[in-house]
Amino acid sequence: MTDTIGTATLVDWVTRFRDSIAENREWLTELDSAIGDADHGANMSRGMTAVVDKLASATPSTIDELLKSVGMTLVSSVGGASGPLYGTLFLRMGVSAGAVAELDAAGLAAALRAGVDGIVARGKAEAGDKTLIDAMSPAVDALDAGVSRGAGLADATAAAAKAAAAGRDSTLPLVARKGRASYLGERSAGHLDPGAASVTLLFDALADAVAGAS
Amino acid sequence: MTDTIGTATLVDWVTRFRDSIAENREWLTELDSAIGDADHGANMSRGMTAVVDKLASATPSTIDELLKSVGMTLVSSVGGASGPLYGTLFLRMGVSAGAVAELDAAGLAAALRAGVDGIVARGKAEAGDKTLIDAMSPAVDALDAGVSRGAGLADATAAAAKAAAAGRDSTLPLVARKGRASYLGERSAGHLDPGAASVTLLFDALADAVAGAS
Amino acid sequence: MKKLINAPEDVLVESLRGVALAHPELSVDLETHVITRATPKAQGKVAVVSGGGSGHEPLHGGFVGVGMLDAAVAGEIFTSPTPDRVQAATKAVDRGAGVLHIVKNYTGDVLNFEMAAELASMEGIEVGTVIVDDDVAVQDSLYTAGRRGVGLTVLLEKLVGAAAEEGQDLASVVALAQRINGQGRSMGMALTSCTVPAAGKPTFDLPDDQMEIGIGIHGEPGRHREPLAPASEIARQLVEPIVADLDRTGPAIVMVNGMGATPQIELYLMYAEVAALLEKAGIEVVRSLVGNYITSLDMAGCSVTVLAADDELLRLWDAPVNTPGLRWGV
Amino acid sequence: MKKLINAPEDVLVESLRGVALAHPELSVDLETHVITRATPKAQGKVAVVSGGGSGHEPLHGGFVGVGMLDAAVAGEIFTSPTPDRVQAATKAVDRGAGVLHIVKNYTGDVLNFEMAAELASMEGIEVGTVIVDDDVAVQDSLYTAGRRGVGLTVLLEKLVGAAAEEGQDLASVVALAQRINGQGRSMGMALTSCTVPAAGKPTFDLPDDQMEIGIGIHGEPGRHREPLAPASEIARQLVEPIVADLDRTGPAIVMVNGMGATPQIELYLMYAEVAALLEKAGIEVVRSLVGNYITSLDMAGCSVTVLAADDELLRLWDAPVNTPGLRWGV
Ligand SMILES: Nc1ncnc2c1ncn2[C@@H]1O[C@H](COP(=O)(O)OP(=O)(O)O)[C@@H](O)[C@H]1O
Ligand SMILES: Nc1ncnc2c1ncn2[C@@H]1O[C@H](COP(=O)(O)OP(=O)(O)O)[C@@H](O)[C@H]1O
Ligand SMILES: [Mg+2]
Ligand SMILES: [Mg+2]
Ligand SMILES: [Mg+2]
Ligand SMILES: [Mg+2]
Repeated sequence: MTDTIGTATLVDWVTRFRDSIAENREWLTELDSAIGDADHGANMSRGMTAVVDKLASATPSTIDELLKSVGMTLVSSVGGASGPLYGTLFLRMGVSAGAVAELDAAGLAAALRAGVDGIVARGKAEAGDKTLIDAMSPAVDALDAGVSRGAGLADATAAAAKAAAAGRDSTLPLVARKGRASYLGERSAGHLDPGAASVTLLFDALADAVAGAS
Repeated sequence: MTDTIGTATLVDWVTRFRDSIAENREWLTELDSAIGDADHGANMSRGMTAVVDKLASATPSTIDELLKSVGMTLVSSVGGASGPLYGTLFLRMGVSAGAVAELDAAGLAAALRAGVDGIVARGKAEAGDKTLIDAMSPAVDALDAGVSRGAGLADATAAAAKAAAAGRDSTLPLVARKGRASYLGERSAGHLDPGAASVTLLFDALADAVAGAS
Repeated sequence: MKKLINAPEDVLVESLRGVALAHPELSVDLETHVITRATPKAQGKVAVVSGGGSGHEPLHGGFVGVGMLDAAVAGEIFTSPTPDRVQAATKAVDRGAGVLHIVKNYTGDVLNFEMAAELASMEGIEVGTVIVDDDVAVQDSLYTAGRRGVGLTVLLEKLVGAAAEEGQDLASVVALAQRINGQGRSMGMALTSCTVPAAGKPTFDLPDDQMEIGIGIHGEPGRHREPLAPASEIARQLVEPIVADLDRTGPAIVMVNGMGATPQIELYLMYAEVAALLEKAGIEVVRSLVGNYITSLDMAGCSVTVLAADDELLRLWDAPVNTPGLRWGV
Repeated sequence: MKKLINAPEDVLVESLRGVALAHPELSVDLETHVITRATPKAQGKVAVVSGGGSGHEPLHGGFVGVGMLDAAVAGEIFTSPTPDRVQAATKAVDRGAGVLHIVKNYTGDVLNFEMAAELASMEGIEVGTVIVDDDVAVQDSLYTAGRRGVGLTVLLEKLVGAAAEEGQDLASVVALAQRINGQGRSMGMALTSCTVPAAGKPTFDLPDDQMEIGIGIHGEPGRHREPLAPASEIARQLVEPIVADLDRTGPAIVMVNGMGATPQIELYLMYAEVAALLEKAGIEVVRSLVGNYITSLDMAGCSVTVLAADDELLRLWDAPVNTPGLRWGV
């Protein structure tokens, strides 16, 4: 068995992510109620439902088409801040991956790195601004580190998921400087960032999909 | 000491009534909340404050002028249903009493009878409609009865106050047919009528003023 | 009590002060609480006066202006104004052709306007009166106070105001008003009570899972209480009694009115439900109003008003109106 | 949750259906949630498009019509619409002279409109953008998301709409919009939270004796919480930061806006307080709006907006406008 993932695993990933978002919808909404506008659960749920429905009606056969379809669907169904940001993640991943049928660990890491760079280019958030970047960046760093030390996909994505969770938790004490929570000033401290929370679900789903495929 | 009341006792009456309304304002408001619009306390309090202020600035020397001043002040300061009705009571009392300096028990009873008739003419309520008439009529009946049996003013007005309270209590089970409470239909049963409640305060104040003068 | 106020007893006059500042086209008398047009209508035209308790804004003060009211008399909150003030307003706007009093059918309003009309006649002013009683939530009977005047008042003030503006005489204006009252019906409901400032707490308690059907505009409890229901069911409970009592088909002017604390997004949603039900009942909505027109302080809820329309009413409806609360064609 | 709705997920489209039924002068696309004028403006004129999350009605859909917006794009409740829909609206109303996007400064709105503008340029439509950021409750900084766009959006849409209607070109309209944004400021407060239908409960808890100062329009908590205060004190807390930040005297257009559940009687009272404070600060209110213009679902509270005015702005303000939410001179 070669250590790569194909479109089936990617479909499994986004499907698991959809289910996990649905399960954690209330939690995301509550986090967004505390320092935002109480819609992050609804937004992500609407988006991921649309993504999975779209893929069910037409599953692209190459990695880039599939990721771009996910990205476009998110962009055109979510709205809010998370729509363009999550959408950009997948769109850029697709561009990075290219018209291939499979991705190895390095390819996946490169694609996610391109995605995160895309989010930063759009949203201009830096580490410590209390946004989804604070979970996303450490996760992709962990993935890169895994690839560097020659870890397999399963190990590397599990490490990424762990790093995402730690990154999410690191947002707790932060004072937000980007997104809606920034309007709260000091009052934003003491709450987890909702976007960072949904990002952990994204990496958990990735690790689970990879583990399930191997 | 002759058994009559003069303008001083009447001023004492309305002053006591004002104080009693102020003390019981919350109660009247609560009664009116249950089956009306929560303003009977405020209405009567606004009106009686205006009445006493008016009399302080210019105390008429005859009974009829004094009662008409009370009536006019109520009409022009209360509004709502109670304004024209309480106003009519005093206006008609004034007309009945005439330009005298004192009223005996029979004169007072006749004046109040004229007042009640005026209220009925304006408001068209009958006994049992769950309005202030249900306290007012028995009170005036009791006063008449006292006069017939030759009771003194103190006795007769005390009896009137008692009858008013009984009349007020009789409104509890009634289904309202007049006033705002009538919109509630069957739901108006089980509540005291606010107007009947304020009428008991009126007759209590009268009895107290008469007792205080004697 | 959570309100943007200073002292409860100053709410009315302080709010009127704001109206005066915001609307130079109106004259606001802070003593008598009478709002008139800054520029009176031409001599020889019928004047239209309405009024009642405050707390229903924009009714009535927000409807003073060309094509609608000449004066509005603002009583204390939920309390009819006194006769002397109604009389003062009547006298101020009479242009020699008589004055129509538009009175909502509440004992207090009826009695105070009645006394005011007596005072006005004593001064030689001809007064006609229409008592609006459109609320089908209330059982009508010779032996009761009868139906309440609610939403139809808004439509009637607009239509009758237009007739007066175009120069119809007092008898015609009164007849028109009676006709409109005869062919319009309303019904309301509440999701929450309202809080009268002087009372300081909600007029009634309404549990989180309950609503009141057949509510008036003074925070009076409704005809009955029942579990919260979807908008479609609420619409049915409001429209059915209206349709049954109105007993007409054909064109209609329809209002879906907010009670004060209900957002527009909900009112438009209700309007869609109401329009669909009316269509099924053979009533065609040819003109509509959706918004807060006759409110009940901070009550959440809505009311529906249906007025059977004809060419004359539509012409009057479309005539220019220029008031803070209703404005078109100007 | 007490609302006049059916299912939370259907609120937006069911409400839009009501808008469509109530306003034949508008075209409402129930798929894309885009509201346009039924009769487009003349070829060769700049079109004005705005949009954002729903729940702020009448903003933006209620401001579509002659003299104001050409299209409004309604996102889900409190959620910016997606780029494809903004792009669809932009394409639908472009009359060959370019399109102005009026965007309230929220990350979501900015990003989605940015993507939409990219899409539109790819199709050869010239798009200009103004980002409204008038909320002085938020500390501005290069390193943050900056100030929110709130009440000034209403005034800006009116003024810029008038400029586009009279035929100014895109560059002038954009410049005007920037200028207006530079000289207007707002500040809001809440007495209660609001309830997003999909969330089913209030976004934040606010005890009976507390209020939030510096609130936005999405039920975000404000800058700080403090004990309830009289209207005069609330007015001071809203006006002072505006005046300090605006740092101007002279004529101004002023809005006292209700957050959705606050009755008019309170808004006018607040307006009187606000106008008095502004006068003391050397700001003369020459035009005003008092009412619900940019709301936050069923939130109780208000906001104040002050826009320094000059002859050009007053001319544009007084120009005819004919929309469901704002209408005069027509
Ligand atoms: N500039 C930004 N860069 C990166 N992430 C951001 C930025 N602004 C907001 N976010 C993320 O978006 C999340 C909120 O998403 P969501 O609630 O769906 O959108 P909205 O804030 O428009 O309601 C925040 O928790 C944060 O993680
Ligand atoms: N037609 C009537 N005849 C006699 N009394 C009446 C009539 N209608 C109402 N009332 C009395 O008026 C009282 C209400 O007064 P108030 O609350 O001050 O006025 P409103 O009903 O206008 O708010 C009722 O409790 C009732 O006793
Ligand atoms: Mg959010
Ligand atoms: Mg009452
Ligand atoms: Mg009353
Ligand atoms: Mg949002």
